Amino acid sequence: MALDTVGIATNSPDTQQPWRELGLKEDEYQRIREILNRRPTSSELAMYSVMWSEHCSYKSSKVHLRQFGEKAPKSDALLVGIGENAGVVDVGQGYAVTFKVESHNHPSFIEPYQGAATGVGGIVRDILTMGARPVAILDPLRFGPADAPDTKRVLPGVIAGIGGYGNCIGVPTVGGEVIFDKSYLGNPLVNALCVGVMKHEDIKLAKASGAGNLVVLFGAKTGGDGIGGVSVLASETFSEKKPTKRPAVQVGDPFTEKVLIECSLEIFKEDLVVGIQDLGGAGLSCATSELASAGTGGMRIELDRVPLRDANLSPEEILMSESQERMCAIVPPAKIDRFLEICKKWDVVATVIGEVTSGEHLEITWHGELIVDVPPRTVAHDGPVYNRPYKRPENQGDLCADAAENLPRPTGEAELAEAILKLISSPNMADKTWITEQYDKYVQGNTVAAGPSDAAVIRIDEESFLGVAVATDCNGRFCKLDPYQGTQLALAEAFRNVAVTGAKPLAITNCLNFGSPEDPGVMWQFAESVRALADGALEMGLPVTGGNVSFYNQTGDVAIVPTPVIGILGVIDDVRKAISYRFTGEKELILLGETLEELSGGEWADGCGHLGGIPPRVNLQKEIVLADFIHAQRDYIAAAHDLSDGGLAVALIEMLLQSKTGATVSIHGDPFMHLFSESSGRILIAVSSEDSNYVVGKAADAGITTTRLGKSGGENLEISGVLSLSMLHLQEANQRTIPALFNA
Amino acid sequence: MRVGVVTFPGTLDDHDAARAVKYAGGEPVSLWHGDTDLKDVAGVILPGGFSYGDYLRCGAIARFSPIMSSIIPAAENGLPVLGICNGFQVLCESHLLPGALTRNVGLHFLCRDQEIEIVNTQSAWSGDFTRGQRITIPLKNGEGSYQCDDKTLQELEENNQVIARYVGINPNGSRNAIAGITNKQGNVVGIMPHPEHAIDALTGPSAAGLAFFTSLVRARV
Amino acid sequence: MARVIVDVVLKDEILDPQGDAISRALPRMGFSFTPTAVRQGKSFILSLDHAPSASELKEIENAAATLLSNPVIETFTIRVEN
Amino acid sequence: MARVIVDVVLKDEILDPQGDAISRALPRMGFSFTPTAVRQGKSFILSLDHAPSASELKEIENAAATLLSNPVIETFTIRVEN
Ligand SMILES: Nc1ncnc2c1ncn2[C@@H]1O[C@H](COP(=O)(O)OP(=O)(O)O)[C@@H](O)[C@H]1O
Ligand SMILES: [Mg+2]
Repeated sequence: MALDTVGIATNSPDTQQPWRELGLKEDEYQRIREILNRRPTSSELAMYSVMWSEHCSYKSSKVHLRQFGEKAPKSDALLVGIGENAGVVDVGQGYAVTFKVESHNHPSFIEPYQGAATGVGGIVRDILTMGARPVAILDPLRFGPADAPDTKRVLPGVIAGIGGYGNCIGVPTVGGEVIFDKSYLGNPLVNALCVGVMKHEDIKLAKASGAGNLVVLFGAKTGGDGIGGVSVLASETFSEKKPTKRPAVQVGDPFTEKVLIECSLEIFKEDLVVGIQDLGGAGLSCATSELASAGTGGMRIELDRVPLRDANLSPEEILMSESQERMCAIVPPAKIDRFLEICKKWDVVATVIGEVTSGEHLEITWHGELIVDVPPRTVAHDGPVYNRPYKRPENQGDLCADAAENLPRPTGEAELAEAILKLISSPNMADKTWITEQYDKYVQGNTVAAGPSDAAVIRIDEESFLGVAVATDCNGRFCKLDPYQGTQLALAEAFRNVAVTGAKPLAITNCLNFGSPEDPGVMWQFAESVRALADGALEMGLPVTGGNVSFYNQTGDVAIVPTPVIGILGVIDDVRKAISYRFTGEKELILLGETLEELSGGEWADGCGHLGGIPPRVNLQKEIVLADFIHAQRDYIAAAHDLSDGGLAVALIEMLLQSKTGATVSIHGDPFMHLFSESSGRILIAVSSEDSNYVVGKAADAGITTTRLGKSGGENLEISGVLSLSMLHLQEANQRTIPALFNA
Repeated sequence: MRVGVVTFPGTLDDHDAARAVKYAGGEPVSLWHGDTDLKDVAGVILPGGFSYGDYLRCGAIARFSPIMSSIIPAAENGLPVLGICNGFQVLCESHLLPGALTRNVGLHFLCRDQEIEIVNTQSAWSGDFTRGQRITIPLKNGEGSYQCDDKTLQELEENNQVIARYVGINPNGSRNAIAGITNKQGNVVGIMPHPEHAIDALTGPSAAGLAFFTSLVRARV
Repeated sequence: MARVIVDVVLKDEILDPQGDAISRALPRMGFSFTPTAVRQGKSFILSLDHAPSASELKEIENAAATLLSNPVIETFTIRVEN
Repeated sequence: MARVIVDVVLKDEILDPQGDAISRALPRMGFSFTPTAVRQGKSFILSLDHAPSASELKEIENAAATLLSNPVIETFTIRVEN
């Protein structure tokens, strides 16, 4: 193909262009022509098409996501808000923390190992770009039924990919979720969250300013990886029949990423850059247009300078390549020598590919010929915005009417015991050690708590013991029954998971995984979910600092259950005081919060193959009261575990298994209801006998309902007058499931 | 006492090793893979990680680095060297220790709290233990299965060169459940699990790993 | 007695970080030959107590395409040594 | 244009868990041929823009013996494809 230059484009307005194949709609193509006042060159078309894809432009979600800004609570902690690579919050002592979740769903379905690995690589670079050292990874994952053949293909590859990448770059993977549901068959969700730490003065932004400053590309060479990946993989429903436009799969090179991290941090320490951006989706198209657009606009790039792995790549392909482990920095000329010296020390390829200009256009040349000449804002920010129609699905009412509370329930000792064993051994509730053991949780030496624990706790200062706690949560079934309430339940659960460690929740991130936005029913779920999160964030006084939207997670007409994964970050002034759900010695077990008859969408109903009804109520004010209580009384609480999936039965058994003890508890009222209800706003605590009256009194003062369940000890779980199960038996049931399914 | 901690590109646990030296009362000195100067250290630690990405074979490329060209002859002359995990692999690739580390039998990377039994307390790095002492420290590796031929194994056992063995289920398929070995002189030690991650019960399963570092630092004060 | 060897390599367009790392290591280590590229592959050596029949070879090809290689990123060839 | 291929295999006496795993997986996946053993090896494909000279082959052999294989556990063979 001959080189298409701006000159040629101006003189050949009628040339047919493959805009449709690149995923653009006709009106979008016409808008590009209007912006440029001519037809785009093929390179410009490539840039617009990737940057205007759903994945990069948020064209279907933008109108809703605005609420996070509009309803934002006033927060003194917020240092950098939505819009940058990741939000940043102040955690005190001069430290700032950044965190964000990303999805890599479709790539992980196609090639589980590399898809998941590059997902981790991408989010880690987002965090690095803010000037932070990446200190922790969490991986919220969703798969089809655990026994489905495709799950056997996808899950082991995804886990090995996350471990393979995270372990090699030396960032501990310390938490996440593994959830199975039939709606994820063919649409696994691979989300990855990364946390980074820096000093306030080290915060970096993605901005190209200062005419004459140099644009430097550093990291891996550019190859044909994932060309068109953005538009093909992220914007359209994946269907097996239709071949992808370019089959190249992105392959991660964690070693290169590790040296890139160290090299970048050394560069940041010497303050050598005025702006920096990682190359993720849409590669150079994205990095150059976003950097220029956030600055004064002017930038000139000599594309032929880009170091290539495959010499045959065309300029269009170079612009679209999603080769991993690359970064783009804006460096003042006076600092370039030192910059290149540090790169050389780390054996990182670094190339000056252009400079910031005083103009307002992004100009890209190829061996001296002008092939791109665009106002960068039109590429990076002024993409199309859709106000897609949305409507509550017709059958939503029927779904909500079919409540799980009406299902026949187990009664009597034998049936209840069987129900408990079934619950604790179900793939969703089963022990996930087979998975978490594949992750290095110790690297960096600051892990105070990692799975199994409600939230991961990471020390960030070795002298003061300042630390952070992070958790992610979402029950997609609740969101299917009521996306508004389901989303607030996810928010409440993540908040509670952070709070039970004794940390103070500080900020929210999210990864909104949904089906096709072109389906009004899905769009309704999405709109409700965003509205719920914005309202909830405002009510709790926590800023949403960033996030990610992943649409088109569906097979044919059938979408996944809506899965807005919520991540919460909290700060803990002294990690030595962090509470876990492991205790030693005999303790009194106390339930905080109220148990209502709420079974719909829960694990027990799921085990019955039932999905219907109305999800548990949520009361965010009560969550705040609980969090404050745990924080205030943390010196008296030996262990704490939040109640969520599987209710009291699961929380109690998990706490006892961790603590290697049995317990004798009594339940007043319907034992089934109390054990299996998934009412929100509840926490199980273990307290030593001498402190229990004090703690219960304090809880009453705070208006928290308490139930004294009984005492730990013995080798069985005794529920007085109801049943007795040996802890060994429970342990075996809990631990057997996942290895039996996935050991090769 | 100055103890060198080597950083190769891809090394991950260098900070942890340096922290462990500090906790043990020593002075950590960082050594860069591209240098040849050992900076007058009295001992060297090759930390865990993925030197050069562990591409080709774990430790294979690191072995040829400039710093190793100084460490190998120094170790042959008695300089105490401790290789942890990837460092153990580098020591085997350098032929400072016999045998090799291969893929875990389970074929997965494994990170768990592992009980080991200290077998040899005569080496430069294990004098602060008592023989038969059992400690729990993190194990984290994908290629930690210690392999060697029968003759080497027999020699290792006869010469009391096994430093530590896994207790309970052998996590990676190592011959004779070997977790760590020393050379005949006792100055070079390789260990698969990570004592530097067990120097403080807050961030590790125990603080029992510290004795590897105090063994060297205290003996030479 | 025969051996069937399945050689698996990454497709040309797929990044091979290991091969690249070896390329870079060679000159550092004083070797003077400079390959234009280094790729790392895998091989599976299947020992049989007889020469493989045509139908067995067909099955091995099948196994190579599903179990032994990942068709998304790899290709394979089969050699028979009698 | 030539390719020099260095095939590296584990010595027979060294445990090969990957080969063993494949041995076990074959019948489970419905394959009926049953190799007496499966071993997994590595190969390094060095591309050259010319046919290798005798001295270059010597150097490659050297690299194979020191860098590309570990003589403690592995053996290697060299093939040249022109
Ligand atoms: N993919 C994963 N990666 C890391 N940790 C995980 C993963 N899945 C689950 N875990 C950990 O296992 C524990 C139990 O998970 P889960 O049941 O989802 O917790 P919770 O009910 O508190 O939300 C948590 O500590 C969680 O962090
Ligand atoms: Mg929890």
